[in-house]
Amino acid sequence: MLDLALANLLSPIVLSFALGLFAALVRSDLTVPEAAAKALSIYLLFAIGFKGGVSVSDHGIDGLLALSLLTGVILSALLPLIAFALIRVMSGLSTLDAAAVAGHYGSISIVTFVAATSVLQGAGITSEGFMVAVAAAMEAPAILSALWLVSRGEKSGRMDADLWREILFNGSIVLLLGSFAIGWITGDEGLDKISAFIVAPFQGVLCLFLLDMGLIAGRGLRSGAGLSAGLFGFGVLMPVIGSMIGLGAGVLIGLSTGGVLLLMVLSASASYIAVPAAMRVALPEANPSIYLTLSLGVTFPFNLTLGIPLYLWAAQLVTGG
Amino acid sequence: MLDLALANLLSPIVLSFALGLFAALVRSDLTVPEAAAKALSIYLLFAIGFKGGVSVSDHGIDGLLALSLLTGVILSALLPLIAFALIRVMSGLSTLDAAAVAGHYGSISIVTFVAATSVLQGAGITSEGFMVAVAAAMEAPAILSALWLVSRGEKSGRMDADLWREILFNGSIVLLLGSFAIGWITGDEGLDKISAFIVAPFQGVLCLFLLDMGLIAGRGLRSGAGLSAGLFGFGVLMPVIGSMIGLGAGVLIGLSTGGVLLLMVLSASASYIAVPAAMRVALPEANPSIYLTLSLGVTFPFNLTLGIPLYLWAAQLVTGG
Amino acid sequence: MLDLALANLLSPIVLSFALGLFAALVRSDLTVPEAAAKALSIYLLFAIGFKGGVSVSDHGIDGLLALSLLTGVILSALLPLIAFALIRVMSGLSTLDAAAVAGHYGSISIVTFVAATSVLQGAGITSEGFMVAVAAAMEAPAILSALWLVSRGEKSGRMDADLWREILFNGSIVLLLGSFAIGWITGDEGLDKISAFIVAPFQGVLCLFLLDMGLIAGRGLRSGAGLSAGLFGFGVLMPVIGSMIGLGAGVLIGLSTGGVLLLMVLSASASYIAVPAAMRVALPEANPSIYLTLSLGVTFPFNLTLGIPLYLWAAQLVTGG
Amino acid sequence: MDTHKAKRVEIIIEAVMASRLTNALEKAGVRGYSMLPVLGGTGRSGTWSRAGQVGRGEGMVQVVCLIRPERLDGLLDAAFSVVEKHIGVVSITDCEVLRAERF
Amino acid sequence: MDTHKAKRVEIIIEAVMASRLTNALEKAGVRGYSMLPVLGGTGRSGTWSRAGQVGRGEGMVQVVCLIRPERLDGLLDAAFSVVEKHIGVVSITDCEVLRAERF
Amino acid sequence: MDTHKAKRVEIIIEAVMASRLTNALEKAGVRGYSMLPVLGGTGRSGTWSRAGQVGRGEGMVQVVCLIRPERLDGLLDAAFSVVEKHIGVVSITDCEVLRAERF
Ligand SMILES: Nc1ncnc2c1ncn2[C@@H]1O[C@H](COP(=O)(O)O)[C@@H](O)[C@H]1O
Ligand SMILES: Nc1ncnc2c1ncn2[C@@H]1O[C@H](COP(=O)(O)O)[C@@H](O)[C@H]1O
Ligand SMILES: Nc1ncnc2c1ncn2[C@@H]1O[C@H](COP(=O)(O)O)[C@@H](O)[C@H]1O
Ligand code: NA
Ligand code: NA
Ligand code: NA
Repeated sequence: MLDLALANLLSPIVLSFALGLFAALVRSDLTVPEAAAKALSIYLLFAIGFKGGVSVSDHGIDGLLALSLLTGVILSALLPLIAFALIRVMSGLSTLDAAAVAGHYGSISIVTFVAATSVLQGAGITSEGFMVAVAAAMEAPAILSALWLVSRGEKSGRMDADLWREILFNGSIVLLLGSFAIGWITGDEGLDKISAFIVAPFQGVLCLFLLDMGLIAGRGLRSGAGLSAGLFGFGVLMPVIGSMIGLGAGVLIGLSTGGVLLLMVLSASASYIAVPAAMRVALPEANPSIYLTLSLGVTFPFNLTLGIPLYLWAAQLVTGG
Repeated sequence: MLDLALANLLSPIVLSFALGLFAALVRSDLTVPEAAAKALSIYLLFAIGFKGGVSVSDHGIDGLLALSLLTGVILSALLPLIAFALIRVMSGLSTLDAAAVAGHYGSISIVTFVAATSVLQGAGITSEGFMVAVAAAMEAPAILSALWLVSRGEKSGRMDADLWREILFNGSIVLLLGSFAIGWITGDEGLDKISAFIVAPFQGVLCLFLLDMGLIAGRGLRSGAGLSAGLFGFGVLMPVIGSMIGLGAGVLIGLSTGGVLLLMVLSASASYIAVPAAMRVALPEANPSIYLTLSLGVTFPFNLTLGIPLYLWAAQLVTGG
Repeated sequence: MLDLALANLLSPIVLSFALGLFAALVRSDLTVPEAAAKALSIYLLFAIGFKGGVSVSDHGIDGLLALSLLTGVILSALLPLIAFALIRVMSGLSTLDAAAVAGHYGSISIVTFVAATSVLQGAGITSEGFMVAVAAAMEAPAILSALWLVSRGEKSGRMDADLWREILFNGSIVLLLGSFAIGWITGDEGLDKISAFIVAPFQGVLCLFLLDMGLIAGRGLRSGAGLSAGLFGFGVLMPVIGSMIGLGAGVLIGLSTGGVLLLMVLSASASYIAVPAAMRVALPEANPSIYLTLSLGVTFPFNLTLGIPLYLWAAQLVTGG
Repeated sequence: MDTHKAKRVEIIIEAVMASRLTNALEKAGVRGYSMLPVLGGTGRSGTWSRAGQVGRGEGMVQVVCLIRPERLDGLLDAAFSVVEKHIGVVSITDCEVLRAERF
Repeated sequence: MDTHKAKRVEIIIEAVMASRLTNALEKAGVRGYSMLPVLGGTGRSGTWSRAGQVGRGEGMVQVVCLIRPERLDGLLDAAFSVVEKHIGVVSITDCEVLRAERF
Repeated sequence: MDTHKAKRVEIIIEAVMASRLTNALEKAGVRGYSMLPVLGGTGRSGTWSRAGQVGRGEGMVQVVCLIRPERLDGLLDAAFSVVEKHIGVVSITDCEVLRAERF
């Protein structure tokens, strides 16, 4: 476990994140241009989706895929309720702010997922290719839960047709599922054609993306209104709780060790792309600096550095894998 | 023929285009940043030009190069006249709009050319490396024909020195011919140094570029004033006619099967970069939504999906290759 | 020597620069988007830093590293004094403008450094991996010398805390040293993970970056107020002088032939990123078109084309390597 | 040169709300507008910057709209209905325009 | 703070025409201007966006020009000669500037 | 719609000086501003463009600041202290704003 944690901490990926964090904290003028950051994220989503699809085309599908998707949707919808209760206990946030934060923790962070797949790959552990579809399935339900938490006391709903469409056809969902489908359809033959692009340089691209994430997280930590100890604690405790729930669910439905880890990571991670945008539309009164700082400045680094090795250790312990 | 078409339809490239189209049609917020799209296009032009140059340096040149360039220039200049007549027959467009559209069909779409080279490569068919120079040579003459079609009735010309310079030193022409020259000069030795950049990941980069093309085409189709049936028919018929003329010309001058295909594709494809910009300068009264929708929303997808396999089938039939 | 120069002139890298220059001079609309140019530069800095760090982790460190860093700092601080005297002799620039120019020549151009490492690699000559840290160490001291040259006659200093921080934590310094550290820490194992990203495609990425540099340099030469013959002469003479001083220093401290070349190139090259920005803040009255045209339009192309082969020839002659 | 009185309305609004704003403007009969990027800013809700951002949760754009004076009220009502609960600022300036038939 | 009356001219024009416009301005004696990006917009000729675009056929920029009131007419004549046949809008606003010697 | 008189201050300043300007503004009590990109321009010190640029030595941004009229002088003093020795231009326009409580 310690070995694993250390190896993870000293990987180029995590160190690149640390470099970005450092640069932001000393207020270096280092920045990744917005267009480049978006291009990196498109690359990562396309690559991870495609590879997942190819892996499904290799191994075929069975009931487990549908079951996993269903589990993902349920986790995404339920985790916000637990998060909401926990925030209310640990901090003095208003219902509105607490619900907004809770929504982030039901949804997922795809780059945390990607980092976890890298760790699995490094450790030579396989996982179900369709987990990337589960990731996509877990993006949105949490948003609905968060809005439900807020609108319980309200007369008028906060959803309209536009928002539904925006949530369901969110760019990262479309790209992830779309490239998953392309990978599935084209299979190994398709992968052969583009693996020099989506497989070989993947880890290196991920480093640059994490450099950027470090820059953003550091900027948030620096300028963000300091979090209370309670909120900070929530940002570390909630992923651990989430991962344990993911562990239970993953074992229950019979995922492999790798699959269990990925479900744990999805449950443990907090969104920083889809959910913040949806919250700005639907809950504009909620304070964005709270959920952004928590998600990107606390939970993401925690998962990236300590969380993933911890979850892997637990997954191996429980599944015996 | 059917096999070929199906294999083409199910290639990662075409599916990526379809994904972009789908995302745009459901109004997903998925976008490739403008800077990233331009960077992808610079990459593709540089790579395709360079590889063409290296291939010429490998095989040496003969009279065929000059003949092909000449043929390209003539095709580019004449195709607009045919296109113009066809549009006037098939639709009620004004002289101005018809001429603007016609100019696009004399010129070429480099990404269609690239897609065709991929298909050739997949089928193990070689082609003349200098075809990329022919592509560059075919970009501009069509613009002059379009302006001539309009200015027949006018007193004052529509060309000025600035416009001449802009057309001849258009970025894509300069980059294509420049990298062609670099490839030619540096040859295999040069290619060795950079093939891990311009060869190995090429297909993957092309996927992302086509994703973007799909997004743009879909946006155009969605917002563009609906095309009349006549115009839509023109957008499908004209490439077929163009390709047949290209076929004749290619066979006449003695290109290989691959070269014939590429000349067909160049003749069949419609510009969406150089010509639209020139038309905005020289024919500002022409309605851009017509030529953009036709070129990018109708003819490009047609060539990409059905056209290229059809042309290849025809080229093989006629050349016996 | 002539062979070397010719091989260098006909490398894809130099030809890409020439292509950019040509495109700018004929006023083509070819441009690399700003975001893409910055992304390329981040890639190059990250890759070169990382590889330097890995090489140090391979060979271990000794006193030579510290000595080289010290030498670099001293060279960076002293070269501006020589440059200043030379400019005053060769041109009629004011103290202010002369000091601003001088600062650029003490500092370094990382892309010239990268081009030199490519030449070394092509010639199969190794060099000390830590030279990349020397490059970082040489970025800033020259700025202080330039400000000192100006403020000798002034009461109030031109430095404030903000400027100190900006200079020391300049993005390129942070990224270069940061990735150097990451490479050092993760060593060959880290390199294995990301070499398909930072090693294999490196030369190709460098081509596109140099295309962009050519575009910028050409634009500067075209629009910049024409340089006097004296200034132009300075832009060619100063790098030669700088390289000779670098040669002496490198031999003195006992660097390998490759290391000596790199120190020569660092001494010979002029900054076009860190120093111009610092000068705009601290010496706003100095005319930027002079130092930008000199650095990017004269000295950079000189070093890239003739300088590097010349320096390598001299380094081999003197070190017998 | 013939110029005509008009209003220049500049609305800085969250990027996620931009399409809702322009839809509302179009419904209110606004015929033309342009959208400009905003790199960053500071306000009561803190400081933000688009540098390196991937998500759309943070960030604003500026919608510029030239309009005939008599159509201003409709535009402002439409704009207000969208910005009301959201962060962002709206300014209206008197200006002259060329080619008044366009507005 | 000493301020001086000036005019702020903002011209939204097709990107392909931008260099022709600035050349015309320079010929008309305009000493300074800045160019800002425009992401997208809507007008009589439809809706456009630069997102993902590679070509230069579609897209506009905003040229901003601060100028002394007495030089305005020359500027507008120059601008009009370029925008005349093209899509785009021109607005002129009264403003105050610092450091009037610059204009 | 209820509107209130305000000033719209637009400062085009070198990108390297932008954070110094906004710091000065914040010290002078300015509560909100936005920063817009500038692609290029021409002035007494020549012509520049950000296209393809990597360094920060060349290039400007536009800081836009809506402010109550009575706070204008403080803002201008703060701005002037930063732009004084630097290139760049400052314009002030009378405008109306919605939601005056924000300024
Ligand atoms: N007075 C102002 N002038 C210009 N932009 C402003 C102003 N106030 C707010 N903004 C912009 O609107 C955003 C949100 O403002 P706020 O609602 O005050 O947090 C800020 O981050 C700025 O980008
Ligand atoms: N009233 C307006 N206010 C601001 N921008 C406009 C306006 N009208 C047109 N534009 C811009 O100019 C472009 C062309 O307009 P048009 O000539 O009406 O098609 C539009 O797409 C907008 O970007
Ligand atoms: N009159 C003006 N109107 C708009 N922008 C200007 C004006 N004068 C200068 N600028 C901008 O400020 C930069 C520096 O101007 P200058 O100090 O005159 O060299 C120019 O490159 C333009 O971007
Ligand atoms: Na989660
Ligand atoms: Na054609
Ligand atoms: Na130097």
